[in-house]
Amino acid sequence: MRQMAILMALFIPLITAISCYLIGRPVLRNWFTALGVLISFGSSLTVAGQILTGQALTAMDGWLYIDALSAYLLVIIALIGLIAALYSINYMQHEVEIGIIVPAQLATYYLFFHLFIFTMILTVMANNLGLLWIGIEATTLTSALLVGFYKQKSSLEAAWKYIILCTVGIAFALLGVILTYYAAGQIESESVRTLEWTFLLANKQQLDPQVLKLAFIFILVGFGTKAGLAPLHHWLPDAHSQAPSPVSAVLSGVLLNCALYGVIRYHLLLSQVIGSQFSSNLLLVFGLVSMGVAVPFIYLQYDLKRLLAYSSVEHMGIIAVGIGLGGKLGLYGASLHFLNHAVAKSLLFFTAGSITQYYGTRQIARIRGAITALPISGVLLFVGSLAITGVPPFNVFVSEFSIVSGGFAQERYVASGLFLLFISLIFAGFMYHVLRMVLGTKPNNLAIGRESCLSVVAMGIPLVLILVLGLYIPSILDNMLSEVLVVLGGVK
Amino acid sequence: MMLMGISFFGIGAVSGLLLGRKSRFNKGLPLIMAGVGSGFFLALALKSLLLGVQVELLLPTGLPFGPFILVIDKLAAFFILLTSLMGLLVSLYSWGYLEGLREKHNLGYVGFLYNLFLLSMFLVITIANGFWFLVVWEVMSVASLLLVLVEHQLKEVRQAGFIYGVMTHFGTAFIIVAFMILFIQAGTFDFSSFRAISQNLDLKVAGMVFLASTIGFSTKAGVIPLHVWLPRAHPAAPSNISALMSGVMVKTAIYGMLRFYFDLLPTGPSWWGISLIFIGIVSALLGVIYTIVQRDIKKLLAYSTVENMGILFTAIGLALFFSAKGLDNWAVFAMVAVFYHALNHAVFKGLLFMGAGSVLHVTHTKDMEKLGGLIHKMPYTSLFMLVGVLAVMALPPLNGFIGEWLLFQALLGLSWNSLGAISYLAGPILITILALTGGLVLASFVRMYGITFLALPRSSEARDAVEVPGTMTSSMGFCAAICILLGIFPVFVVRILSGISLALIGGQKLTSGNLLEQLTMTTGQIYPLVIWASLILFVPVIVIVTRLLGGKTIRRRAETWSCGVSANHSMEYTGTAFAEPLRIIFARVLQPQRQVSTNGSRAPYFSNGLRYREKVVSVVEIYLYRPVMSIFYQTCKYVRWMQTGNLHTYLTYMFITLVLVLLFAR
Amino acid sequence: MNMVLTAVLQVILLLVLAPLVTGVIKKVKAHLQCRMGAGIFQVYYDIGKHMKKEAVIANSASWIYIVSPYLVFSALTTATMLLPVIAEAPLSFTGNIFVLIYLLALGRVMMALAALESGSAFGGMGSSREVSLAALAEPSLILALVALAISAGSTNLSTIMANLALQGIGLLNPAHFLAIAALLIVIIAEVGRIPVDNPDTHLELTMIHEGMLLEYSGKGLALMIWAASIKQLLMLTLFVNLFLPWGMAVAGGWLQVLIALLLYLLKILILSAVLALIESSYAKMRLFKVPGLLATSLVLAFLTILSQLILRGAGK
Amino acid sequence: MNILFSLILINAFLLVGGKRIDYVIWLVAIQGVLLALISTVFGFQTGNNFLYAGAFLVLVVKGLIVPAALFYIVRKIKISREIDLVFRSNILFLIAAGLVLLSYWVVSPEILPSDLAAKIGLPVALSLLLIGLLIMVTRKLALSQLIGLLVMENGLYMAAMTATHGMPLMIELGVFFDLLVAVLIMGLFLFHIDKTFGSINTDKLTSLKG
Repeated sequence: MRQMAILMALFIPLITAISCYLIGRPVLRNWFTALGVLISFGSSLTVAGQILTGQALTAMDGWLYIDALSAYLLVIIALIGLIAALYSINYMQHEVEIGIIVPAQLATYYLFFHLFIFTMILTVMANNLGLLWIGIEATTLTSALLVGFYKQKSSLEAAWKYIILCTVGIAFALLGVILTYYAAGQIESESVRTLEWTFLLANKQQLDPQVLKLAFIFILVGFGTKAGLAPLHHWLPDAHSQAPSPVSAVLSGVLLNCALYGVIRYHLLLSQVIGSQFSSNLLLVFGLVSMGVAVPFIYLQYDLKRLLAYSSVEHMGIIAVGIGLGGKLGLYGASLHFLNHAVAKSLLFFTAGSITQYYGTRQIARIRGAITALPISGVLLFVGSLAITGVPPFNVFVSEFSIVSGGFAQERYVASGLFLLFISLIFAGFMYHVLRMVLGTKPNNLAIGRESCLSVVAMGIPLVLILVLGLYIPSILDNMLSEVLVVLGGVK
Repeated sequence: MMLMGISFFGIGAVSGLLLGRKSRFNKGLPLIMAGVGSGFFLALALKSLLLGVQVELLLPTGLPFGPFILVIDKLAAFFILLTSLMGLLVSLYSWGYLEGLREKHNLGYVGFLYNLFLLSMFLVITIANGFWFLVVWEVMSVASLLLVLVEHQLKEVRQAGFIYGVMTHFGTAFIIVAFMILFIQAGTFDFSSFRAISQNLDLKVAGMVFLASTIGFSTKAGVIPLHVWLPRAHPAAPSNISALMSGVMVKTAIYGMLRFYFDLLPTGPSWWGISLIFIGIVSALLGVIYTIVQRDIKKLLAYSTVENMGILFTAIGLALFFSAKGLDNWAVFAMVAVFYHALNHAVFKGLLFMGAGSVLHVTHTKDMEKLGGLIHKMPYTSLFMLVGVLAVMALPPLNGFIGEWLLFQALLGLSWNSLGAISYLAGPILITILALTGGLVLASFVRMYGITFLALPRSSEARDAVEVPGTMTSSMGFCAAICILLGIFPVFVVRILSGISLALIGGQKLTSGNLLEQLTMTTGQIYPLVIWASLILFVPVIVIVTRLLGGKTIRRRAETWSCGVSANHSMEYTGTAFAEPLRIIFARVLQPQRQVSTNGSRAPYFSNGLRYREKVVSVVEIYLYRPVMSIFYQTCKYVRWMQTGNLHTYLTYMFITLVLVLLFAR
Repeated sequence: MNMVLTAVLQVILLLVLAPLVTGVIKKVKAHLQCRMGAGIFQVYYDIGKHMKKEAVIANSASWIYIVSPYLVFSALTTATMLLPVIAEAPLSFTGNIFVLIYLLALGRVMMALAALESGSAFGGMGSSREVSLAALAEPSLILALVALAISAGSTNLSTIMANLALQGIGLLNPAHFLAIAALLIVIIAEVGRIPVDNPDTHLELTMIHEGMLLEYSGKGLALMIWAASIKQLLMLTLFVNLFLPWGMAVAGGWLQVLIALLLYLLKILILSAVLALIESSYAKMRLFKVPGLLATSLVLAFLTILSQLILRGAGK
Repeated sequence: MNILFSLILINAFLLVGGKRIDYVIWLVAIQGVLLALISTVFGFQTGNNFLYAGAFLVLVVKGLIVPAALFYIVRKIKISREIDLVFRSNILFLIAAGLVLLSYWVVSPEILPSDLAAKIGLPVALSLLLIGLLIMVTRKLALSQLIGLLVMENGLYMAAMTATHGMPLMIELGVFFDLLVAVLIMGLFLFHIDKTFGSINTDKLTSLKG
């Protein structure tokens, strides 16, 4: 049964992808898409439910290993995948209608979309660090094709930068993996098992600390590039702004989480071996730098989707800071922030998608009076940006507050102070742009538009989560988080 | 009971959202709910003030920062009283006022925000947990921000909203820091735990908390130099909201400060009080100086709010100073002044904003140069406005005077208690500055009232003005009545207030009832009732006397003699002209820049038209905010250059990063 | 009993006497300028004449215009009741220096509003200048009085004066003279006399107080003139009782009261002569020079407090 | 053994300075062959049979397929013979030398656990990696960035081989497959870029800023 759920959670997207590619009729394809994401979401929920009992699961004779952290991310991926798929049905249909793409391309779109989801799920489920690496590399390849989907100059450029930078990064990461293997080289075992997370944890005291340190550095730089930690983030705004909006949502909602997940795994391993001091500080520094770097780009931004992309850079930084600070509150905040950021950011990308599609431009300067032109999206864009900038009573505030209090509790005053400063500055920048876009009078040539019902549903789900999680954490999620904390820091 | 009140607001908010733009009840239902909710809270406040019971409510949440706990102690009760009072009156007022917004705006949405705003203010005052305080605090800010943005089609409104949002957010950041420092010490975010450790808190730490909280709350209170948002945002909002923002919302900042200084923190060193007094006195003076030159009535009122906040800060600082020096009964005295003035300001500033709103409602302009002669068209509004104006001028026998008087007496305490030469001199100096402030308030409000309501109308809108509906006038009437009552019977009020202050300051137990008598017997008395009596009684006496001396009075209406030509509004003294002497006297502060250009004239004295433009600049903005902003902007531009768009550069960054990290690690 | 009687009596006395003082000042001025001048009762005649005349009211004027003379008058009367003239004041228990000053302010506000009613430029100019200068005069007045209040340990006028009266000859210290100088300047500004304002002119460039009365006629004008003279006498009384308090009837007894009364009249006479002297020996200042003058008095008042501090230090 | 290492380093240096594109591709092919040789020798030394398979794979993929593919691309999109270096080559040589030193410093033998092959091999591998990155940084043509990437991968393979005597085959295959796909996808994009931009000079790909 458990195995079943796990395998379904993993392979349903793959099957959906292939079937979507093979099916010709658009309507049927849409149904398949919806069905597939729903099933995989359900199965991932069941998997998570089994995790709540406390012990980790393994499947496919140890290739897959699912503890609370992976299950948590798995749920997030499935959730975002679900709403993104729902959103893209109407969105891509509309793209066809306004003649940006030809109907034939839809098939490839859904193929890569579901493949993308599949690779991410593989990443978080992988037990073998090598497999983890492969998964992340695979996400790059599949998503690169989605980034370059429109085949315009800008999108090709973005895709090229994306693939080059991430592949280089991933190459470093591979060196990291190799070094890890090398560090474990002294341990007698059949070599396939050697890179397995469980195995490494089991006999951590035999790992060579110095080499592992080196390995972590390469992993950090490598996966960090993928996670968009500054100053390795430069592919991110391009890719996120050029991809179709649902894909952008998935990219910054969960892909970055997956990459960061890789870093975190190694961070945990290293802290098991040589204590968390070294890697925590590195994460903290990278996180703060990312937050700081995001500020000016958010201020002087001209492109709506790039704005959101930079805010993703900031939020990856926030999570990194949370992990780096450690402590109960810090880790709690970080792990909660995975979810919060994913939800809020996907909502934002959906609204941004509708608005850009409706206005026919991504230029902030050309978008005015969205609240009158496109009421639902306009309001949600405003709400979403309030949420993402950490304004109560929305969910992001909770996690950010938790991280800050963690920082103070650790007496990292400078870090916490910078954290607060950056957040406030970014709030100011966001307000500056969003107020101008949402409010005011709409351009005369635009009628008052309406979103299609599926898109509204896709926006509604994250909206509800944003509002609820801001004021109340349901007990089931609370248990989940406490399990995650056990994995992350051993604090109960 | 509290839950009932909250739920009423909730219903109001939701119903507002559901009814939306179209429904006929989208105005009424939310307002009724808000009114009822405020009523509930009013009852709670009175219950806790008069019967002295402490009300509590606790709601569970899954968050790790402690429960959502509401407590009404004496301090909270006072501010609830103030809020709920204005909540009721403004809800009544809004009934008429919102009609004017019906065709342009979505009243359901406004109603939703209105309920949310009021509720969040009540929660801010009652909440007893740091985290949840911040949550509801920000909800309050956001709700008010959205209300400010209701008329977002106007550019200056959007700008005001932006500045308000940013400023208040930075303020909140500081409040977060304050709570964080306490959290480190206490381990939880509950006020009770803060209270538990407050006495053995290290004074350095306490000082940090003091600084952080002061900066945070000053931003909301809008004292100089953190006031820049206030004169923009308050006028931008619909007038009923301006009344709430200026009358009540700024008071939540005062509440927060009192909560921190006298409840969560130990008795601090004297520099706390001194710094507050300094900020306060500066913003009182500068604030009023800016009121003098405003043409926009609501902007004038907003600046007067800055001034009154300054006075409140001074009083709080005084209380802090006294309690730092161990003079507890004097501290109580100063606290009474704080509470009294807070109450007064809430009432009369609410009244004034409602009046300005009524004028706006019928004439659709806030520019006093386009108004005038309204006293004939809107008798009730102008009567109540007159009361409000006299109250804000702190003239006897209205409530404003009592507060001012208490403050003066308390300030003299600086000299009467031998606290050393500096404070001996400080007392009179502060009193003088306050007196100057008072004089300027007098000038600027004579100008406001005279130009707006008296003489000839200066525009067709003013000429065709009509009286506003009864809901609006009646609520203004209530406010005016409260002003008068607070002016006549201060002793009773002061008893309650000194009770609160005692609960806050504690110290040596003197029975609250005769406290004021104790102090005033020795230091100066006042029986407003008698003054009222003589003021009122003398009028008929004088009438009779004059009648006896001069026989029956004959009055004849005639046109004002204006050198032969028929008098018209272009001959009136304008508001700008009225402010001219003071503008020149305070040129150093206001830095007026004037351009006078005559057109169509050969000789300078025979021009057939004269254009006079004059603008004053805000010194703070030019010398403090502009440079900071520009520096920040430049840095942003510089950093932005990093994203060259060239792949090689990015690879190089990766390269460098890797090398650096390797060096760091090795 | 007789205390109360004298109290009431002194109020009436003050009200009745007020125009006379104006007349006296006018007369002395006339003599100083080698003119015959009108009789000292001229002001009474004027008031009486105006009382009988019909009132012409501008079309734009409203009830404020009609009511304000009465309000101004009653405010001033109330103020006089707070002020010990020759003995304890009837309402001395109700009020202190702040009440007194703010009552005067109330009168001023009503007058300024009424002046704006007519819609003519003169009224506006008058009230604008009035409130602007008053805004600057008020601080000096308060500071001067506070200086005394501090040393008296109370803000009640009667307490202050009693305290001063008891000090007897010890009053003659630098602080006291500084305070005198300060208050003199303020009083000149308050009663609107040269060099601050010129009570005799109707030239729009110079007038302040007169500008506000320009549109008044009939009873209103009469009351306003009367009120003005009352205010003037009030100020002078304040001055003399604060700075030459000797001989005030602290305790009752007809004889004492009589002496006090005579002394009081004498002091007032001298003081009004002094005012006349100042008025005829100075020219009116430019409007924007006045703040400087008031600032001077402010500084003087502050020096008073400083020297009090020093003296207290010496005393200890 | 050491000879092969030094040869591969020299080859890498030539790559760094290499001007004409086809010449560079030849060098890549040679590097692949060298890598294959190393891995056979290594397998001979350690008697690890995986390594022969690895060697074969390398020979086929990196010695034949990839260069062929590159040549195909070059022929398909007629790359002008323009020099795509951003610096003069002698400067590049200096930098490359610096990188080699750096890598010897980073993974200097004394910090590594006792394993001769690794002690010699890892620095070389790391320097190959860095040099590959250097090539990517200092060349304009998108194609030569692909080449740089290939060099990096060779470095990785060497690291894997010397440090760990060949990774687990499963992983190995996965990695190979991934990299192959990566190269193919990049080639795909190269075509599209050439089609839309009329050149594969990456200096044209600078429209996305800020």
